[in-house]
Amino acid sequence: MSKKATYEEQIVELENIIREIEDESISVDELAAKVKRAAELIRKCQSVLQATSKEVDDILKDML
Amino acid sequence: MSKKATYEEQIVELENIIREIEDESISVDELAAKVKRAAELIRKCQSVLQATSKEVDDILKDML
Amino acid sequence: MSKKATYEEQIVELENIIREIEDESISVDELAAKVKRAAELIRKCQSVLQATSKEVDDILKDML
Amino acid sequence: MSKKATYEEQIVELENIIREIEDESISVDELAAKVKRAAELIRKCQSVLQATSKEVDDILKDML
Amino acid sequence: MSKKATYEEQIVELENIIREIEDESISVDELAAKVKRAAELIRKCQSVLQATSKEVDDILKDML
Amino acid sequence: MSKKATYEEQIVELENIIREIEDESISVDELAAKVKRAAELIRKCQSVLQATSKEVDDILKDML
Amino acid sequence: MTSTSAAQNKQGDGRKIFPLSKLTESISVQMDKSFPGEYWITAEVNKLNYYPHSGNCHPALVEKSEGRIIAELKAFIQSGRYREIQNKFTSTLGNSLSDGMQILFKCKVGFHSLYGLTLNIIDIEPAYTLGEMARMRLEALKKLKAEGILDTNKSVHLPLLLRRIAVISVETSKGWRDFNSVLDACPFRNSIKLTLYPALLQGDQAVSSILGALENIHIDHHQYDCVAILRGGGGETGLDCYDNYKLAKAVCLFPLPVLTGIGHATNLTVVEQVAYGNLITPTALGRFVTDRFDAFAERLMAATRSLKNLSRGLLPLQVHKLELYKNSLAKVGQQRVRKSRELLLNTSRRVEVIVKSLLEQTTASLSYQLPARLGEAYRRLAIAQTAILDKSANRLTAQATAICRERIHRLAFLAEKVRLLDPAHTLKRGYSITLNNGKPVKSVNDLIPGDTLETIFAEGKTTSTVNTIKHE
Repeated sequence: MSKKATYEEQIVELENIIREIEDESISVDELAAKVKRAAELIRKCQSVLQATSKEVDDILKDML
Repeated sequence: MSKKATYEEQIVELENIIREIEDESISVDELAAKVKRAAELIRKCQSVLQATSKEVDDILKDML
Repeated sequence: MSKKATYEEQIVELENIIREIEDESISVDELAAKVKRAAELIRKCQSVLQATSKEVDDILKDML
Repeated sequence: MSKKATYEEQIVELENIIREIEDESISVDELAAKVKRAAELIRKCQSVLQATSKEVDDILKDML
Repeated sequence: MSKKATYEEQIVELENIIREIEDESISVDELAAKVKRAAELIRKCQSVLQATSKEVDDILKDML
Repeated sequence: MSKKATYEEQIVELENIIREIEDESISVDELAAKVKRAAELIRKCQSVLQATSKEVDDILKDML
Repeated sequence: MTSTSAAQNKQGDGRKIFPLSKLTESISVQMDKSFPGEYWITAEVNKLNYYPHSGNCHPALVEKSEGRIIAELKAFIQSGRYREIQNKFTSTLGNSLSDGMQILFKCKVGFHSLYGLTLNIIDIEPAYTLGEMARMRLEALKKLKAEGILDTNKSVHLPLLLRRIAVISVETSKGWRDFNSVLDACPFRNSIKLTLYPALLQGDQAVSSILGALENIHIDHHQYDCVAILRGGGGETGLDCYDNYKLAKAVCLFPLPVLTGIGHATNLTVVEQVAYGNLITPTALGRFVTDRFDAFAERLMAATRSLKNLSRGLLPLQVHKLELYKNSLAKVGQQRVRKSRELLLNTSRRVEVIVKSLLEQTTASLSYQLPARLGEAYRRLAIAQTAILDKSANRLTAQATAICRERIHRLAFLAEKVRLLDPAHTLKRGYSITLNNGKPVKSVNDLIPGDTLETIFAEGKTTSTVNTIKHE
C-alpha cells in the first residue's frame, strides 16, 4: 500500500478533483489534465473493484 | 478455549464483520480480506456444528 | 445422598439441561457435553428404576 | 386404652404410604423403602387379624 | 506551456485588448490588427474549451 | 510606416491645416495649396478608414 | 289413753294399771279418730318385700332428702290388690312395681293390736311413677352432666378390632346366644376372646349385680378392648335399672368403652345414652364387632391391592417419563443444531447479500455517480467559460464597430470643415477677395489711394486702382 495508492486514496483524490471542478477553483488549462487524471482514477478504481468483486465472488462461491 | 476460539466467539466476530460491511465502515481495500475472514469463520462454525451434530447423534443413538 | 445424587436430583438436572437446550441458553460449544450429561443422567435414572423395580418386585413376591 | 393399639397406627401408616404412592408424592428414591415398609405393615396387621385368642394374649403381653 | 500561450494568458490578453479598445486608446492603424488578435484569441479559447469538452465527453463515454 | 504616413499622422496634419486656415495665418496664395492638401489627406484617411472598417467587419463577421 | 277402757284396774297406790290389749285398743281408737279416711301419700319403695307364698307384699317405704332417709314406714299390700296393681304397672310403665320406684299410693292408716302401726295400701298410681321415672332419668342425666362425665365413656378410645370383650350377660340368656352365633359366623372368630361376667340384667338386683360385674372387669380392664352389656329375651320390662344414676355414673367413668345391647325400650335409658355405643340388640352388637373386623380386613386388603398395583404402576410410569425425556432430549438437541445451522446459513446469505450490495453500490458510484458528477461539473465550467468568451466577443464587436463609426464621423466633420474654409466656396456665393500686393485686404486703413488692388472672383481676376479712401 506504500507503493500503490489504495482504492480509498484514489477515491479521495477523485473526489477532490471533482470538487475542484465543481468549485471552479481549477483553471481551464489544467482542466484537461485533471479530467484525464479523474478518468484514470476511475478506471483504476474500477479495476480494483472488479478484482475485488471477482475475489469476493470466488470466496462466496466457495462458502455456500 | 484459550487456544481455539469458541463457536460463540466466532459468531460474534462474524456478526461484527457483517455490521462493519453494512455500516460501510469497511473500505474496498479491506473488503476481500474481511469477506475471506467471514467465509473462514462460517466454514469453521459449520465444521463445529457438524462435529457437534455428529457427537449429539452418536450420543442419542447410543442412548436409544 | 451427599455422595450420590438421588433419582429426583438427577431428574431435576435432566429437566434443567433440556430446558436450557430449548431456551438456547446453552451455547453450541457446550451442547455436546450437555447432551452427553443428559444421556448419562437418563441411563443412571434407568438403572435406578430397574434396581428399584427389581427390589419392589421381590418385596411384593415375598408378600404373597 | 386411651393409647391406640399398634396395629391401628400401623394401618394408618400403611394407608398413608399408599396415599403417598398414589399421589406420586413419593420419589423413586424412597419407593423401595416405602414399599418394604408397607409390606411389613401389611404382614403385621394380617398377623393381628389372624392371631388366635392365645396368640392375641401373647401379642398383648408382649405389647404391654 | 512555454511555447504555447495558456488559455488563461490568452484570456488576460483578450481582456487587455478589449479594455484598450474600450478606452479608445487604440489607433485606427492598430485597430484591425487588435481586433484580429482578439478574435483569434477568442477562437483559440473556444477551441481549447471545445477540445477539453470533447475529451471529457470521450472519457465519460468510455466510462459509461 | 516609415514610408507611408499613418492614418493618425494624416489626421494630425489635417487638423493642423484646418487650424492654420482658421487662424488666417495662412496667405491666400498658400491657402489654395493647403486646402488642396487637406482634401488630399481627407481622401487618404477615408480610404484607410474604409479599408479598416471593412477589415474589422470581416473579422467580426468571421468570429461570430 | 282414754279411761273408758274396759280393761282398766285401779291399784291401792292410786296408780291406774291397764292390760296391753286395753292400750292397743285405745291407740287403735285414737288412730281411727285421728286418721279417719284414706290418704294419698308419696314415697319410695325401698324394698318391695313380696312374698310369693302368701302373695302379700310388705313394702318398706322411705322418704329421702339429699340422699338421707328422713322417714321410713312399712306398708302392706294385700295379695289380690298387689296383683291388680302389678297389672296396671306393667301395662302403663312396661315395668312391674319394683325396688327404688317412687310411688303415689292410696292408703289407710291403722293400728293393729298384733302388728302395731299398719299402712294398708289400697291403690298405687302408675302414672305418677312413670312421671317420676322420667323425672329421675332426667335428673340422673342432669347430674351426670353437671359432673361433667356425661360423655366421658364416649371419649374413651374404642379399638378398631374388639378382640377381647368383657361381656356382662347371663350364660343361658337368648342375648348371649344371639351374640355368640353372630361371632361364630365371623372368619376372625379365633381372634376374638370373650370373657363372660355373669350378672342379673333386669329386676331389683340388676343395678348391684351389674355394678359388681363392672367392678370385677375393672380389675383386669387392661386385658379388654371393651365391655358389652347384653340382655336378650327379657321383653320390654325391667329396664328401669338402666336409668339408675349409680349404674350410669359407673358406665360413664368406666375406663373401657361400654357397648350396650339390652333390647328395645320405649325410651332410651340413661345407661344406653352414656355408654360408648348403644347397639340396641345383642345381635346388632355382635355385628358391630364383626363388621369392624371385616372393615379392618377390607382396609388391609385394599391397602395390599393398592400397594401391588401402584408399586408396579409407578415404575412403568417413570420408565415412560424417562422415555419422554429421552425423546425431548433428542428433539431439542437436534433442533438446536438445526437452528444453529439455519442461523449460520442465513448469516452466510446475509454476508453474500450485503457484500454484493456494497460492491454494486460502489460500482454504481464509480461508474455512474462520480463520472456524472465530473461531467456535470465540467459542463457547468465550460458553460461559464463560453459565456465569458461570448461576452468578450460581444464587447469586442460593439467597441470596434463603435470606433470605426466614430472615426468615420470625425473625418466627415473635418472634411466639412475644410470645405467650408475653402475660399472657392465663398467666392461662389458672390463674395470676392481683394488683394493688395498679394495680400488680402482686411482693413481700409491698410490702403492708400493709388494702390493697385487685385480682386479675385469665382470665375477669374480683375485688377483695379484705389481712388479715394473714406473712413467710417
